Amino acid sequence: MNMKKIAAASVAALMVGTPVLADLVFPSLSYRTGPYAAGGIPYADGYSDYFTLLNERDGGIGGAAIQVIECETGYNTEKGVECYESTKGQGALVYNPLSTGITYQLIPKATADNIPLYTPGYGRTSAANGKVFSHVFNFPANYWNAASLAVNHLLAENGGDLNGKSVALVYHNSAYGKEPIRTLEGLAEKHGFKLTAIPVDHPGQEQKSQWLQIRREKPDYVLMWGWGVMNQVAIQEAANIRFPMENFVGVWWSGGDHDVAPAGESATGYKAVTFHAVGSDFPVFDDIQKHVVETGKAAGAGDNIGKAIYNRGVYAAMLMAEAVSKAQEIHGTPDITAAMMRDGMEALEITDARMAELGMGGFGPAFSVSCENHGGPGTGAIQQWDGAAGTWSLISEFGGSDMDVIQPLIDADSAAYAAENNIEAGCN
Amino acid sequence: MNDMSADSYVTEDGRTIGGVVMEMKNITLRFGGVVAIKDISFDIREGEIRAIIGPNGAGKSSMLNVISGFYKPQEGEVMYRGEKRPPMKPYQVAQQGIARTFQNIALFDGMSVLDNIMTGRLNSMNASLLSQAVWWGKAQKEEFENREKVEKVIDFLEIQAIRKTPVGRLPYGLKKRVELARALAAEPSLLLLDEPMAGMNVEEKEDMSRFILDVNDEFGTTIALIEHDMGVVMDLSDRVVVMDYGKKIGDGTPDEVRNNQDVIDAYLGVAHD
Amino acid sequence: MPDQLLFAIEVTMNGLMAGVLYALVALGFVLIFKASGIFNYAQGVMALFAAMTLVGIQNGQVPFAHLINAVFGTEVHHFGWHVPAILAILLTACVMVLFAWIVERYVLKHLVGQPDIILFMATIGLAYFMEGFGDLMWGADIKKLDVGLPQGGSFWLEENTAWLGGEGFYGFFIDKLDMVATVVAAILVASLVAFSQYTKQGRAMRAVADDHQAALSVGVSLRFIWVLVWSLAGFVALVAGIMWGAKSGVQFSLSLIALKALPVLMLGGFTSIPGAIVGGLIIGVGEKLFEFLIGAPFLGGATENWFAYMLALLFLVFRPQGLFGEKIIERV
Amino acid sequence: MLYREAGDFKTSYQKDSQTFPLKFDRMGYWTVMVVAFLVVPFVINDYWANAVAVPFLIYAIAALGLNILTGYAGQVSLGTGGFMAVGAYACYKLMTMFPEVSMLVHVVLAGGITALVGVLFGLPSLRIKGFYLAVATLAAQFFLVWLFNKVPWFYNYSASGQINAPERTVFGIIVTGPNTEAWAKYLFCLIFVVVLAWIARNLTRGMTGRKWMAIRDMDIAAEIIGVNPLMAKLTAFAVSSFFVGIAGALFFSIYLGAAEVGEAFGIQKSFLILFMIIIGGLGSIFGSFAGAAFMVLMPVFLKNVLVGGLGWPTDLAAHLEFIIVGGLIVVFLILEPHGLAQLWRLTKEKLRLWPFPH
Repeated sequence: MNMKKIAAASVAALMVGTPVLADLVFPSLSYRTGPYAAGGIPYADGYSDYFTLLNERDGGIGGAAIQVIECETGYNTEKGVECYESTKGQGALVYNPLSTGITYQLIPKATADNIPLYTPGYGRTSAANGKVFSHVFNFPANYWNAASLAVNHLLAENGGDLNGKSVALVYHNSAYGKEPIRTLEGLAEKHGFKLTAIPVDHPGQEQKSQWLQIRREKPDYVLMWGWGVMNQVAIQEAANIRFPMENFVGVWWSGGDHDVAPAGESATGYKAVTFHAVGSDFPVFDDIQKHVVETGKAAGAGDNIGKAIYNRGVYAAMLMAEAVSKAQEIHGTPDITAAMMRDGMEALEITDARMAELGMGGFGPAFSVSCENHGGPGTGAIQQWDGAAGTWSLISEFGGSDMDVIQPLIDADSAAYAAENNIEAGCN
Repeated sequence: MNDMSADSYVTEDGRTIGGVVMEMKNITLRFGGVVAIKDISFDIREGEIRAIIGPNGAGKSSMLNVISGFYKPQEGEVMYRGEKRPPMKPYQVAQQGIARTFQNIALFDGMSVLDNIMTGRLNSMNASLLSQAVWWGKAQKEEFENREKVEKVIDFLEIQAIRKTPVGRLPYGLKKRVELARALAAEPSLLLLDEPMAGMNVEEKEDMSRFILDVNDEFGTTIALIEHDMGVVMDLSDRVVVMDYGKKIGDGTPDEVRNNQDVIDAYLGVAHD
Repeated sequence: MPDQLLFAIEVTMNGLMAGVLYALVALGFVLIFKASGIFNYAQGVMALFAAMTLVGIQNGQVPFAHLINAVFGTEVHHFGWHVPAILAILLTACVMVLFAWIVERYVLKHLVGQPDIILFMATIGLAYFMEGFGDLMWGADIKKLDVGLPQGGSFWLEENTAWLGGEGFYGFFIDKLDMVATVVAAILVASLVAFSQYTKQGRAMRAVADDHQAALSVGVSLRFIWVLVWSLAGFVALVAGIMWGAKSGVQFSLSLIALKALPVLMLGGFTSIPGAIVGGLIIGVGEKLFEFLIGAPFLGGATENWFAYMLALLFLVFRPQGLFGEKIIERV
Repeated sequence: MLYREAGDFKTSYQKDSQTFPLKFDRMGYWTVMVVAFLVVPFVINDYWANAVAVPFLIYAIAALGLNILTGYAGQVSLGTGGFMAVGAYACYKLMTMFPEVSMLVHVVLAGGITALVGVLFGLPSLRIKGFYLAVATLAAQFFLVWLFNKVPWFYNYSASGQINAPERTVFGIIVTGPNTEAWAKYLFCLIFVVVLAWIARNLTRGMTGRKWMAIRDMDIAAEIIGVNPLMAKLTAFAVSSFFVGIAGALFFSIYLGAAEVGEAFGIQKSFLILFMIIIGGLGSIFGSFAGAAFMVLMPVFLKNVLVGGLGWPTDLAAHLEFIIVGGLIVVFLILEPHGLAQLWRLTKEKLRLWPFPH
């Protein structure tokens, strides 16, 4: 009955190209289609362009060529499974699944397959605890850092005192959106501000109720954990009710150029937390322009360079390339395996000098990874939008987050995961 | 009602007609402001063939629907086997042994002829869902026992050849016959036939008349039928109710009815005042 | 007046405005269902496609640029011109007519007389097709839609109503875009009604809606009517796409607005244009008031989606024929 | 004349009501069974299990469930995603509350719990019909998703609301969690599919199925001949939800291993499964399989051809996938409006006559 179909599919599966095993294989689980395509396209372009740059300019990493296998997920977990399964046999070194659902799904699976996961600024926050999550890395910062960074910014604006202030959190009513709530509750208690959580259902095309509520309750600040169309609509609605944009702070996934652009100049002043620099004023982008875009090897149309989310893709690729170097150094071979890659990631050390060498001086923080801490330093800065110029600019230094509040939450959540899955925590 | 057996008699052709099975008492049925049936009373006796006739729109089908429990009359009572029938859902009426056919064939088009007729047996099948799910024990036993009964009906109505055909593909005349089969499969004590011969040619009508008489004769089934063809009605039925504009204008043996002035007027189209 | 009451009024007014936007989407469904009994699953995708086409034409995007570049290794993206909004809207309307013609010619014509479920399924295929086709033609990234519609709250209204309440009341908030949408919807409905009442084609359309067979027997061309209603539905989709897209930009999620129209259809009935409008208003006000009074304070918010359906469901349990349907007399 | 029925006479009612009346079909069926149980488990790898076989089998169960409700009993439902969520969350709660109990029990119980919820949401079907009912079931869909997202008890108070399937076993064999072997996943799902398909077949060929179909084809006539509409519709909702609940439990625990209600069990899932049964064939068990195969395998197949085989950019391939799937649906409809199952039947009828066309 169904066997005919399966037989047909098997013919197709046989047509999948056999990989060149010597290559360093980086699967890119991208989403250039579906409800979140607007954010997925620049990220995938950045991730892929940086690796292309290394191939073109340096001949790969440590002499080994890089192969990026792109696989379209459409932000859909089931397609993510297919992508994972179809690429893992091709020598994949590390997965950057780029979706909360796929990340959660892959955490146990990739761990069992001995392949590391890299989820910078997304995924499961408590994976920062490397003692429980041996194969998951989310440096340099996670959602709970972001919540703390946003509150730190508010503290700085108010001379260190938020007592009696009110803060509203507008969030995507999903696992992703709910992430910061516990941290913010802890911070609210510590600093004496009042927190109101306002959920927005997917997709978030209609947010009149939520913004009327904000207009009624007049919080001093609004934080946002939005994604997809929810961002554009929220920023537009905030402008509509004349909420002061400088008091509106989004997480980094609500801080893309495409999120603010549709609202035009009325979005000017909107802020977002970021864990890397903005703009295209770095030598690395000149190199990408020269070696990748102009040679026609760019993943996209080449018009995303310098955009916030593109930069994030480049940054993630850079950190992974550095981890490869580290792994090559540790194991003394250019052709590393996924297991070696994990060691490289755990021993990763990023210095300011190295960043400058890469043409990315000041692009992100200097930090080092350890088994205890897969989450990096948790530092970040605040970026602000200028609608007239159409650019983001950093308005603060990269600062740290409140680990006194965050660390206990990480410990508790990872302990719960360890208990549920019989994982013995520890470093080997 | 009174003692039923007291009223029983034997017809010319030797069938025994018993006491009153069903009695309609002062039935009035309205749809909004429209009165479909107005204060009608009549009875149906055990073993007889009772016809309801009248021009289009006289309320005949509505009356059958009242008997089926599908329409709830605003006034009046339905007496069944001497007792007043409480308000009932149509499926409960069916469980009392009343089966019927419909004016505009109401077969289940997506099912085969066999399955359609098998639905007639559903009131006598009660295997649990679990038993049916595993097709074991009672469910299987019941299925085959009832299948045997259905095969008898199929033989009786001479539709063996189309057993597995989806009913949607059958010609009109055969559909009518399958519908009769479905009603017969229920082994009803009262069979309601709504225009069983509508749209048939003479040959088909003859066949159908023969089946109706045979059913009545062989199984002793009480039959109430609606029919337009006066000739057929007068030949088939023991007693006839005549309706016009929701009112009863005549009730009696075919001969009595034939000579009733009101009935003649109604059929000849004398203007109502 | 106490502020709480003023807020409730404000929520109600905004609910009405949101309801108009829902009704705009529902209208497209009603047009097609009424004339052909087809539940057009592709209506949401049509709105997306229309909005994409509008932006594409306006900005002089080269259709299928990505595909062309991938196949021929070229680097084409834009024609380099900019089409005025009105002209772009007209051109898009023409594209939607062309689309309607293609749908009739290559899909519906072959399915005449099939059961409703089959036609419904055809529109599923259509939705898939258009989703891929639209993205292939214009790209999947988000696009800013700017046809010069005003945005933002009405300051005039705010300033002139602020005195009604106390310290915490800023005056009523109403989005100017919503007001425009209301006016446009009113004009749209009025012209649709006028069209169906006073033109030959409109009367033919109504005839088909009333009785297929009878209309055919007096010489109405069913195929023409289908092209006509699909064109009209395409135009309604364009209007809905503009109104929704102006706020959020044009992107995939625009196709999901169809979900907002379903409870409206349940309430108003699939065949009634006034039903779509009134149903939209009831849903809009109902869900916003519920969120304001119960959802946000007691249930943690985000109740609008399910409440809209629950409201419609409760309503149907008590009135299965919908808002404007006749009471059904069942016959056998 | 390979495919023939001549000379295949039935001498008992038992034989006459069997599932595959033709000898050739019976042989085909047993061949498939032998291959599925005795060959595939030995050759299956992670890719085939996780990307092809397991999702296909699980969707086939969901499609069977919805087909019982919609195809057989005529009650259109768009709440399938919500009911799958009930199965998934019930399974998750059971797994974490009673870790020692066999997964087999958890999955079946999850189905049972879903059946109860299904009956509850089936009550409005007494008064609401057709497309109106379809939209009414959306109320269940949105409410259930909201509920599982809102109430922390359902996801054991985890920080983000994601649920994870811990490692559980059946007779000592690991069937959930990351260390599950491909064949174990596959066989576990296969057993459910075979048993449930057999149950579906039994119910639909017996009196319950006739009552469902009677309600579907003409509800008024069905009631007049003695079908209790309440019971018929509610049993359809219960059995259908039982199937769908099991599909949801397997979907979460065996297939994904982690799930978030809005993403995994959203409205898109309800539509997807409805498409499966319409495309496969309403009121057909084979159709449920064919539809699931089409909707699950076709995109994977196209992706492999377009990206893996032809080397197209992934986004172009994704767009083309939509165009091709949509186009195929329309073409199939024009060729054969009653779904893949009917197409299959007609092909068989042609084969029966071949090489003599008349």
